[in-house]
Amino acid sequence: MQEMMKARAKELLASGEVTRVIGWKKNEFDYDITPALFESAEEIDHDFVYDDFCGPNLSKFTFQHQKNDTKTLVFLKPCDSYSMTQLITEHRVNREALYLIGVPSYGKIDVEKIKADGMTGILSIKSEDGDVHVHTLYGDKTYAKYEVTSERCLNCKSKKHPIYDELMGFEGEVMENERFDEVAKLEAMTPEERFEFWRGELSRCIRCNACRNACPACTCETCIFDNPNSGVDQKAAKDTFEENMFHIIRAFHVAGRCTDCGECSRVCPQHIPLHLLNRKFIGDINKFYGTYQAGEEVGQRAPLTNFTKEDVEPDIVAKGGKV
Amino acid sequence: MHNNDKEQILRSSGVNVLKCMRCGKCSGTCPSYEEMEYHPHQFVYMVEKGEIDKLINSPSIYKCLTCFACVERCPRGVEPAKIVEAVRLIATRRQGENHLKAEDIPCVVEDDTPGQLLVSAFRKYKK
Amino acid sequence: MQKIGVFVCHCGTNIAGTVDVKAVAEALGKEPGVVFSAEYPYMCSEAGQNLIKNAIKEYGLTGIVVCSCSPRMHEATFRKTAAAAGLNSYMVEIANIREQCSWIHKDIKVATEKAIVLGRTAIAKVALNAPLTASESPVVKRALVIGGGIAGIQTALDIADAGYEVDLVEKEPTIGGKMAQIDKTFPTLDCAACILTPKMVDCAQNEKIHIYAYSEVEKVKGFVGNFTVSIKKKARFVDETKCTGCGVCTEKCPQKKTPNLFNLGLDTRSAIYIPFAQAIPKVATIDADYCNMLKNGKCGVCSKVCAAGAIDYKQQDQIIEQQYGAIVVATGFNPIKLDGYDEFAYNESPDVVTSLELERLMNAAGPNGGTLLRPSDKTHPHTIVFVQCVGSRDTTDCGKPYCSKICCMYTAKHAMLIRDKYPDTEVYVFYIDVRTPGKNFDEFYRRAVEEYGVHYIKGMVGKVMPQPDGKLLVRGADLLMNEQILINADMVVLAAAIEPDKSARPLATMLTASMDTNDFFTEAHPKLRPVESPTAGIFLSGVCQGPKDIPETVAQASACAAKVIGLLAKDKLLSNPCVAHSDENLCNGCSSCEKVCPYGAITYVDKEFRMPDRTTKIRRVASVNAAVCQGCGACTVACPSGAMDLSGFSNKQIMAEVDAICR
Amino acid sequence: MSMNEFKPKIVAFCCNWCSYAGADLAGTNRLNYPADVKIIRVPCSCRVNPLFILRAFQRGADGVILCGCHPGDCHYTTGNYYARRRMTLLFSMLDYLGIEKERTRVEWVSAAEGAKFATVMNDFVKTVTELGENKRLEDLRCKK
Repeated sequence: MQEMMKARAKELLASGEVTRVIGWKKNEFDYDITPALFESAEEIDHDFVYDDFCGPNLSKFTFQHQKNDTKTLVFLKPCDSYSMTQLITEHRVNREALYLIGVPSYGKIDVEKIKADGMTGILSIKSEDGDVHVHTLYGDKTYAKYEVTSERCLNCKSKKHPIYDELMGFEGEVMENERFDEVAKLEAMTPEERFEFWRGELSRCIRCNACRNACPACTCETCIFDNPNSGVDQKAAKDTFEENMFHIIRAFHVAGRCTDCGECSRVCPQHIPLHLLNRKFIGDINKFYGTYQAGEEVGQRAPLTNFTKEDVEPDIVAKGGKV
Repeated sequence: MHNNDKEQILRSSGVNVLKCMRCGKCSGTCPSYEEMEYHPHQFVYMVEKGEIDKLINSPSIYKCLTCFACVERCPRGVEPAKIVEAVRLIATRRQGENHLKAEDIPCVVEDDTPGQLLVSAFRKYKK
Repeated sequence: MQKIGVFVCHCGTNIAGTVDVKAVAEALGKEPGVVFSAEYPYMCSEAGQNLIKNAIKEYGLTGIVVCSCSPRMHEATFRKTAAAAGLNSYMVEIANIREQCSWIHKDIKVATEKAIVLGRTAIAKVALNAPLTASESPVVKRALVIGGGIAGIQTALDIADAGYEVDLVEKEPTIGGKMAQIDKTFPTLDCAACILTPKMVDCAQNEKIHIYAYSEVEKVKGFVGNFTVSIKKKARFVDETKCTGCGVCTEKCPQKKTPNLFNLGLDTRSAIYIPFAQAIPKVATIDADYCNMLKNGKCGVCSKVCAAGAIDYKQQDQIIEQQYGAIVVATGFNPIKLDGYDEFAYNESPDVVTSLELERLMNAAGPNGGTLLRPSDKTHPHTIVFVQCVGSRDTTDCGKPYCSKICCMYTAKHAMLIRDKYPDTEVYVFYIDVRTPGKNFDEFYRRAVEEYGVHYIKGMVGKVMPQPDGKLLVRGADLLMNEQILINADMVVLAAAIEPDKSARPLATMLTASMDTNDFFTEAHPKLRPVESPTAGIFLSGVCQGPKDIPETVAQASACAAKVIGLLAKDKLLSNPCVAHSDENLCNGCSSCEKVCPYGAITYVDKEFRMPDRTTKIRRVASVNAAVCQGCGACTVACPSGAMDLSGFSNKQIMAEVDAICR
Repeated sequence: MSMNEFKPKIVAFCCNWCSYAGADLAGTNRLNYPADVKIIRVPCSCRVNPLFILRAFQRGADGVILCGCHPGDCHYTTGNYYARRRMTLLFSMLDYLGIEKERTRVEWVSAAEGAKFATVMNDFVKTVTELGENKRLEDLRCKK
C-alpha cells in the first residue's frame, strides 16, 4: 500500500495536478510517526510512510497547512475522512483546493500498550502478518497484533470513506462496534464512583493543550481559553476548577461535531481517556435525538443547531436518562 | 376536640373543603338525598365550620351509599363522599375500638368471598 | 475610569418597608467604580429623576444603577432620564429590588442583604456596558386583522377610518362571527343582526378594507413595522369576482343533506351555500365534503344553473403574501365541547341544547323560523330548565377554571325572551352565583325575576334523565330551601363555558405571541397595556384575550385600533440596539450561528485578513444584519469561538453578574 | 434559626419575556421564596452559555437554574428549543462526571405563572440546601 501511495503521489506531483502532498513521515523511531507536508518526489521517497503506526489524523494538519491558490493531495484513513467531511461542512477547509485519496486502515498500533506491558529501551517495532515484533535493548518480544492495537481501532466505527476523489484498496463498511460500552459502564456506576473515576483521571491533566491542538474539530481561529478578551482565558490554572471547565466546555464545543476519531486520547501525555467525554455526548445525542454521525456527509445539520418540538426535557437527566 | 376531629377528617379524606364554591351539584346529584338529615354540600360546609358532632350523631352518615356520584360530578374536585367516609371513621373510633380484630377475620370470611373485596375493605378501613 | 452612580428608590414603603434603603445606598457606595450613591422616596418622580440628572452632570457619571422596581416597569423611564442628562441611555442598569426582593421577603435583614447583592450585580454589569445607539426601521402602513367577528370588524373599521389600509382575514366564508349567530343582545334586547350587518356592509364598502374571507394565515415572518404574512385563500370552487350571490345554485343543488353549520347542525342546507342572507362577501361556497361533483364527478348542477359562470370545480387554494406594519388578533371563541358531561345528557337527547343553539332555535333565520320548538318533536316546550356554569369555574379536566362572564346575562335574556313570547312556559334557572357587573345588567336580571317571573334556583343540576315519554327529568339542589328538587322539563339549556378558538394556539406560535394556560393571549400588561401582546406589533381584540361581552369587545376593538393607528402613524421605528455582532478576527465562518438564527439575520462574507507573517488570507466570516436581528442570543452560544456576542447582554457582562452574585 | 444554617447560593437565569415576568408576578403577588435565589435577566433561555453555568459553580454557586418560556411560546420562536438541547446534554455530562444532578435544573415558567415561579424556587432551594455546599466540581481535579 505504502509504495502504491508513494507512486501515485509522485505521479500527481509530476503531472502538476497537485503541488503539495500531505501524508505521514517517519521520525527517529519506526513508531514515531507525524503528519508531514511533501513538496517533491525526493521528499516523498525519503520520508513518506504508511504503516500500522500512522495513527495521526491528517485532517487537522491539512486545515493548518491549507493553501487556497494551489491544490494539495491528502491521504485519508476512514477516520480522517470523517473529520475532513466535517471540516468541509463547517467551511473550515476549501474543498476545491484539495485532492483527497482514501486509503484503508487495518487498525493502528498503540505503542503505549507495548510500553505499558513493561517494554523499555525499544529500538524498533515491526508489524508483519498479524504479529508485532518488538526489538529492545533488553531483548525481543512478539505480540499478536490485536493485543497492541489501539482501543479506538478495536472499536472501529467505520472503514468507509464518506469523502474522496480517489480510493486506493477496497472500500470498507460502517462497522458494528462496542464503542459505547465503556460509557455505559461509567453510567452504570453510582455518582460517587463516577466522581472518583473522573477525579482520578482529570487530576492528571497538566493543561498541555495537546488534546485541543490535535482535535480536528478544535479549529477556532482563537480558542476562547486563549483569548484574553473572552473573560475565561486561562494561561495557567488559577484554581482547581479550571481544567474541569476546560474539558467540559471543550467537549461541549465539539458536541455534535466530534466524529469520534480519538485523537484527543491518543495524544494525551497523561493518558486521560478524553474520548469518553466526547462519546458521552455522542451517545446522548444518539439516544435523545436519533442516531447521528458527524462527518457522515457534507452539509449535515449538527444536532446542537437543530431541534424538534418533541425533544426530551432536560429533567430526563434527573429521571435517569431513559428515553 | 372538635378541631382535632376536623383535622383528622381533612387528613384521612385528603379533601380540601375550601375548594368548595357552594354550587350544590353534589346535593343535586345525590340519590340518597331525601334520606339524609344533612346533605352532601352540608357535610362539606359543616366540616369547614368544625361542626363535626352534629354530623357524627346524625344517621345521615350511614345513609350515604358511597356511590361517588358527588365525587364524579363536583366541578371543583372537592370529593364530598370522602368527607362522609372520614366522618364515619371518626364515629367508629369514638366507639372505643375496632369493630373487628385482625385475628377474627378468618372466621367471618366465607370461602367464596372474593379476594378483591377483602383488599378493598382493607384499603378503605386502614386510615 | 468608571464613574458609576447608584440610586436607591424607596418606592414609598413598597421597598423601604422591607429593605433598609440607607444601608443599601451606603454599601453600594463602597463598590469599586461607584462615585455617587443616594436614596430617594420615589426615584421615578420628576424630583427623583432630577436627582439622577443632576448627579450625572455634577459627577460626570459614566453609568448609573437604579435600584428600584422591575426593569419591565421603569427601565425605559430611567433610560430617558439618562439621555436627558447627556448619558447614553444604555449606560443604565436596573437592580430589581422590589418585585424580586422587598415584595417577596419579610425579614428586613435578609431583604437588605439581597438588595445589596442585586445592586452590586447591576454595578458589575454597568461597568461593562457600552454606549449603544438604536437604529431605525421603516413602518409598513398596512394592518392585518385576523378574525372577522365583531371584534375584528370594529378594529378594521376604526383603522380604516384613520386612513390606513387594512386586510381582514376570516376563516369562514363570511365575516360576522358569533354575533351573526346571536338573536338578541343584552341588556337592551336589540336584534344582533340589525346592529351587526350594517357594520359588515361598511367593511365591504370601505375602500381601505380588503376582506379575505374563507382564508387563513399560513406563515408570519418579520417583526414590528415590517411583518410578511402568507395568507391561504381556501378554494371556494366559486369565482368570487363573478358570483352575484343570487342563490339560484343553493336552491337547485340536489345535495340538501349537508349539516348547516351556521345553525350549529340543527338543520341542513345544500352542498353549495351562502351561510346567511346578509353574508359578506355574499358569495356561494361549495362544501367539498358533501358536493357530489367534487367527490365523484357526478352532478354539476350548480355550474349549469349559474348565469354568471362563477362555478369553478378546479379552483385551488391560493397563497397571498403581503407586508404589514401591525397585526391584530381577533380570533374569538367557541362554546366548549360537552362530551365530558354525561350527567346533562347532551349527547343523549336533542332537547338538551347549548345556549348558542338556543339562539339559533329562537332566531327568525334559524331552523324553525323563529318559533321555539323542541328539536326532537317540534312541539312547543312548556317547561324549560337553564343550567348555568356548565364547564365554567370547573377545575376538572373537562371544564375551564375561569368564569365565562357572559352566561349569566345571556341566560337572563333567554329566560326573559321566552317568558315574553310564550307566557305559558315555566322557566327555571339553576345558578351558583348570578354575576351582573355592568351598566344596566343587574336591573336586567331583576326584571327577568320580578317582571317576567323566571324561577331562579340557587343550586346546581346533578342529573338530567331523559324519560320514555320524551320529557327530561331534571334533578337538582335548591340550596336555599335545602331540598333536592325534580323538574319534569321539556327542554334543558346548558350555558356552556366559552374557550378561545382552536386556531389561536398555532397562530400564537406563528406570531411568537404568548398565551396563558387556557389559550387566551397574554396582554403586555394586565392593567396598563391590555390590548397589546408582549410581542411588539401584535395587538389583541376581543375574546381571544379573555371572556367578554359585545360592548366590552367593541370597546377593546376600538382601543386596539387606536394602538395600531399610533404605530402606523410613525414613519420609522427605533429598533432595539441590543443585537448580536460578530468579531471577524475570531469568527471561524462555520455557519453554526446562521443555523440557529430564527430571523435569517446572519450572512457570510469572504474577507481578506492580514496575517502576522505579513501575508493575507481570505476567510469566510459572519455578518449580522442589525435591523433584522432581534437580540435573542441563540447564535452566541452556538458559536464555539466566542466571536458572536450580544450587545447589552455580552458574555463578559453576564459573567460579571454571575461573579457578583457568587462573591 | 441557627447561625450556621447552610444558605445556598443560587443563580437563576430568567428569560426576559416569560420567566423574568413570571418572577415579577410572583413579587407582585407577594409570593415568598428564599432570598438565596438571585436572578440574572437574559433575553432568552438560548442566551445562556454552558460557560455561564460552570462559571457560577466555579465562583461558588451551589445551584443554577435556567427558566425560559414554555416550548412553543418562545418570544423568539425557537430559542428555548436550542436551550433545551444544550442544557439536556450539559446536565447529562455533569451527571456523568458525578456532579449531583439536582444542582442544575431547567424550568419553563410563563409570564402568567408567578405562583409556579415561587413554587419552583422554593423547591429548588430546598433541594440544593439538602445537598449542602457544592464541593464536587472544585474537587474534581484534586485527587485527595
